[in-house]
Amino acid sequence: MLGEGIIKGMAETARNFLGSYVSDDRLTTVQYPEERTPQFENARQFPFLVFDGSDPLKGLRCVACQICEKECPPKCIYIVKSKDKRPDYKGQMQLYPVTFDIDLSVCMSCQICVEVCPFESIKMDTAYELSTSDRFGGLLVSKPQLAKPNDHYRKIHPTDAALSDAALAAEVAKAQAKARADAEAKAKVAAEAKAKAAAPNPVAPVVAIA
Amino acid sequence: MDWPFLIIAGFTIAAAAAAMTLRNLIHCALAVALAFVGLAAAYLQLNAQFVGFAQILVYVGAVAILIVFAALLTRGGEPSQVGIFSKTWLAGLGVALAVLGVLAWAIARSLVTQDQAPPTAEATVKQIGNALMTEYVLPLEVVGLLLTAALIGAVIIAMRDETPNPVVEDGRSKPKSSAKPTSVGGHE
Amino acid sequence: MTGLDQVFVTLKHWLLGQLANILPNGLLPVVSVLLSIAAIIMVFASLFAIMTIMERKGLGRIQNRYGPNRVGPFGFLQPAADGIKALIKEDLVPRAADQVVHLLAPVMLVVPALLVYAVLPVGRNMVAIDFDAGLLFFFAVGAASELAVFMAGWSSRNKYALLGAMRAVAQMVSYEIPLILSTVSVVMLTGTLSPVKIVEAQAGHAGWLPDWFVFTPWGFAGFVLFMIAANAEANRSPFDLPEGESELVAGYFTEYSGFKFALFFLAEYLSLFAVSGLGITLFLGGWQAPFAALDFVPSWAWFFVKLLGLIVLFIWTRGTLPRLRVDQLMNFAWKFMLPLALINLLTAAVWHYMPPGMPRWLVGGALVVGPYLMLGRGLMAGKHISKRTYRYAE
Amino acid sequence: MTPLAAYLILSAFLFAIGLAGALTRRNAIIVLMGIELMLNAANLNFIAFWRFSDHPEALTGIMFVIFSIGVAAAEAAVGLALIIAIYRHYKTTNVDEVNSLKG
Repeated sequence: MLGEGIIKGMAETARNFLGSYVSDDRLTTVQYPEERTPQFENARQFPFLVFDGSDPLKGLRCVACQICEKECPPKCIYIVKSKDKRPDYKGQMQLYPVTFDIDLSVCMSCQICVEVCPFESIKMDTAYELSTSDRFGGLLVSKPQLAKPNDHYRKIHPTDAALSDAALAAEVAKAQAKARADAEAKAKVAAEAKAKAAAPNPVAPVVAIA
Repeated sequence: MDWPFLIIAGFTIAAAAAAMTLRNLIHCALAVALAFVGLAAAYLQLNAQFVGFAQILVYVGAVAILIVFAALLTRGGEPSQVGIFSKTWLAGLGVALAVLGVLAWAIARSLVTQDQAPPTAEATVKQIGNALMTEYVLPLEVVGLLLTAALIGAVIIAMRDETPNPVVEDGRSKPKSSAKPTSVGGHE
Repeated sequence: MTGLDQVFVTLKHWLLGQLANILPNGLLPVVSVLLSIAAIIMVFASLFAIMTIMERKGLGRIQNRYGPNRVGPFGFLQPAADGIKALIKEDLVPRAADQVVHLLAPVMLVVPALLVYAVLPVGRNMVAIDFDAGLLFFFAVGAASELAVFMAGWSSRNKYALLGAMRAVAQMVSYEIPLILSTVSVVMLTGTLSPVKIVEAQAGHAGWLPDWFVFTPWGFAGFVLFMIAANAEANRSPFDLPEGESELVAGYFTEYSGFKFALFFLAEYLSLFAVSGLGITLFLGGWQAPFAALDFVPSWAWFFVKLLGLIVLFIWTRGTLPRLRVDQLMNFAWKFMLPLALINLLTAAVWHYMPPGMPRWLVGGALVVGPYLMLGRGLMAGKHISKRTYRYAE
Repeated sequence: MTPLAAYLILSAFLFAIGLAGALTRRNAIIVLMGIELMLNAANLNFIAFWRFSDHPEALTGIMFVIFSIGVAAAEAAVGLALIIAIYRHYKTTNVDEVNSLKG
């Protein structure tokens, strides 16, 4: 019959209305500033830059490769490369960002910058109270504000941080192994060069390249 | 003449003039609605409550809405590219001024206008209802029939033809006389 | 009893008496009118504030939320905070908008919404103007708001606004017919268009029920039709297509901000109160007490108690029913409400000419329930309503 | 008190404005609006004459205006429907261009 469903629905909402006063379990919302729901580990809000060591500006992992700047869908990242180079965690000489700005009002929390970063240097933060009273300057987050220690990353995303640390350690190990191999090869070349000086051998350059 | 009448008259004439001279069709429609409101106020001043309210209900609530709908359906909301006045506007204005002159002359010369002391006339809803149901019952029925016929006729005229019209070279669509729905009948 | 009942009337007379000593005689009628206007605006604007907080809290509880509870005790100062926020907000007008019409539209919407209160009797001897054609005035002025809605939507130069305005106008025009037709039965039986006289016609108590029109078969059907049409006229859920947030952002007032936006809300709620007040006047006995024993409660209190009851009903339906589709809306108006309203006229006539007694009730009831079942069957035909299954969920 | 002549002059002005609009404007909808204004001017005359007549209880003027409003509503509905049909056919509402009897 027409109208039957309406009456059923009205009864249901009336039950909800009265029930919400009787049992607090029904109320699904929390009283936000005092009470917060726990965050999930994979929660993401806004990117930050990871640094190693104690000095945020020297220990930045970012090498200003600008991949994230190019991949960012809303184009909210702005990077200026440095002129000089400095050693990174592997000891390799790399550029570093002189300026690294992210526009908070444009960022859409998509995490693509994190996915494309080859250096594990940009990660998503879980802080969500990002409002400021200055709508122009305050929403442009610059390098000093973005730089956060690796420990912070370990704290907010323990699983990801472990993976990331492992990957970095593996790379450092690889780099060291390579360095050692290079050193050995260099030593070998030197030795062979010495040997060559003694007795010329046409095969030697090929070996050296390999 | 007292000041409420002067205000109402000035308002009505200004709105009517705006309705006839503005460029944008929607502005014209809104101005003409204002003119109808002004006329309703004049009716109220003449103690004709029922007619005044009926005027607002019919003209502002229905006719003005109909006009703006028609304006939007005919893309009248966009400003016109050509001039808004027709080529023979001078002749039209002349005719209108002549009519105004004749009317004003007639009013100024007539004896009726000497009547300065109007009686306190009142038309209550009850009187109007009684009159409508007794003396004027035939016109009432006829108006009812007319409105029904107009409703159906308007729907049929404005209804889209079911068969798509072939488009001729000049960009205008040309209906096939044989494809016309027979329901239009009556004019044949 | 009469003292409390007429306290506002006496107060106004006393004020006018005091002012008569200061002001020239010619100004007194103007002052009297201004006093009534001020009272109406103050009372109903504060009722607007109360309803917004009631609605937000009620809807919250219906959805198992708290609702606003921060500003003031239990959040009851939230309307004040909202009002201040609307006042100090930046007023943005789109560059392409038609500036004059855009500015006039909210004003044109609020003015008729306030004007209709002139003929509502909110208590014994408490009506601003007792027009002979009061009901006609109410509907005529109410119809003027359609043009204001169109102005708002068209002048914004926004597709959502225009779509919302067209929907709103089409909906208001369609539902005005059942709205007016359902009142015509009352007009037929009372023989007057004056709301004051209609309330007076419902005085008295026949048996244990008061002589309100809602306690007759035709009156009940008329009341239900009237309330549904009123809901649609006020653009409230489930008839909120003109401003459906999920489809049209905010409908015809999408491009309004700040105080103009607040004016749209004010107009919407004011017209809701007005049309509820009219429903009370027509069917619920106006300011009459339900039982003779309760006559000691002042008449205006009865009016506002009934008004609050209807407001709760509106909030409840808003919290319950989902939005209709456009075709459902139009089908409901033209294929269900309109025939029922027309049959209801016949029912009222039959009721009027039959002698009081059981047969009258039987015939009247049959004339209401029969068409309802028949038309309802037609409306439900071809629809298999069952428990909804979600194929891809889980 | 306003004399009858004042209402008649107001009505004459409205009639002339409506006539001027109907004769000079290109848009068919505005022509229709001009015609409506002329009808309303006539209605004002009826009401004014009723108000100033010696037998206002006869209600003739009021009745005439009530029927006139009804007829005008019908006229507006049919007229606007015609304009929409013409617009569909000619893709214009300019009365200067709609000048052939044959479609």
